[in-house]
Amino acid sequence: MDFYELSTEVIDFASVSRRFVPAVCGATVTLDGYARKFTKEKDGTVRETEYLVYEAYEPMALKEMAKLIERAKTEFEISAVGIIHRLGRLEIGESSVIISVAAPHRKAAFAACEWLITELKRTVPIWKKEIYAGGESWVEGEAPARPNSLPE
Amino acid sequence: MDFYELSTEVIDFASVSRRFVPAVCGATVTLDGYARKFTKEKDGTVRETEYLVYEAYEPMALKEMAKLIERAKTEFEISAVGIIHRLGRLEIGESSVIISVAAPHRKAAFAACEWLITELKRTVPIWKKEIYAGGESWVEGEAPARPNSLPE
Amino acid sequence: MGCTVLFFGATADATEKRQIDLDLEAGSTVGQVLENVRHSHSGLNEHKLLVALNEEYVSLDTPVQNGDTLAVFTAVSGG
Amino acid sequence: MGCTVLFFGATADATEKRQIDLDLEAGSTVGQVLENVRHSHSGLNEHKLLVALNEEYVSLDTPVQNGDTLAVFTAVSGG
Repeated sequence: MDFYELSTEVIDFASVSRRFVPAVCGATVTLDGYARKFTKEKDGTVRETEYLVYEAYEPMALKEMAKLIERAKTEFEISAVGIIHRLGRLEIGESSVIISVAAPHRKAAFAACEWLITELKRTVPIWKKEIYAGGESWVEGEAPARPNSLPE
Repeated sequence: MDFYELSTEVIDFASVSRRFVPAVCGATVTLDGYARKFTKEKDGTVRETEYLVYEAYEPMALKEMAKLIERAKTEFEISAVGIIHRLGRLEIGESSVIISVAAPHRKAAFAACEWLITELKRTVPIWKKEIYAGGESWVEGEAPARPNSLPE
Repeated sequence: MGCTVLFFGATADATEKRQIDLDLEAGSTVGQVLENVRHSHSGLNEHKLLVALNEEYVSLDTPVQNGDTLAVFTAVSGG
Repeated sequence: MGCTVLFFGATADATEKRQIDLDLEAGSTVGQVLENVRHSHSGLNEHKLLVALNEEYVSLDTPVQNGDTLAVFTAVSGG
């Protein structure tokens, strides 16, 4: 009942979180990540984003999403995972990623959902370009994707 | 932008989690709790639920939900909370409670959402009756609602 | 003076009532009203009970005023 | 022998290419191909780079086979 998809269309939230409601489950935890308009910088100033563009290495991104789901299902007592990541241009407020985890009990669903988004941001080859007043830039993640992958 | 409601109608999932998408936020975490058909008991047997009935002390439940939201907004860096709890008869798979927390960053949203459901189950005066093959029973919570409230 | 006592879920089933009205001595506490209700409704004795006064959790030694509403219920199980 | 190198996001902007085809000496490693690409595209030098071989993260000493696809990109920023 797992699924993982890349989409250039606006994501229908409920179609992710309510696509599967397994009979052994009592809780689904969903992370909805979306384009934030105002971001507070560490120096207290506020950056205003106009829109975002996401690009993926699509076949590898799908493989990495599949691996994450497989690992999550080994490490947590969960029954089903759904992940959809948006690509292309996103207006403010539109979802960039939705991750839903259904589990018999809520604790495992919370833990697995938080683990999945953290790992997705570390390993799945997708890049975000932020377009703000007066400029644009590709955001570079902080960590190498894997200990044995290739920071220069 | 907070809201808290009791409803005897099937809850529209997206109407909770996407009701507010604040411009300073980038993540909403939603817990969807629903009626589980099969529950594994500690002895390994499986209990089959036919349906659930929820009853509330409605005015007090609303007050307690408001207090939880107020406390969550003090303790976590979050922007908006929505809670809807279902009452009456629920078929298997129907949501009993949906809690959404929108925050600038996901970590606070996860923490606040998990805290809210844990506290709701401890303090908000709502009771669940489980109807299974051959019987029914009101579920009694495990903890007194408050240290200073009144376990006999 | 008097107060109203509400029951919900298991306590409504045990008492077969949703609500009763009680006459009280002046100065009665929440704990005394609870004992009073237990004596007149023995079905409650198999339950661990919580009490709210006017829709708030309170301690057992809180005094009850004329016209107050108490709610007597089991540990909550929503969510 | 030869391989294809793909660029995405910041590396596509820095090289002004989405894809190049390289001739390689037999026995070249992923690390050697990366150095090769850096030399011919100096815009990459301001970035910390990751490499995937045939859609998998691999170590720099992995040998490249004829017809392989490498992807050169910056630390991912999805989510």
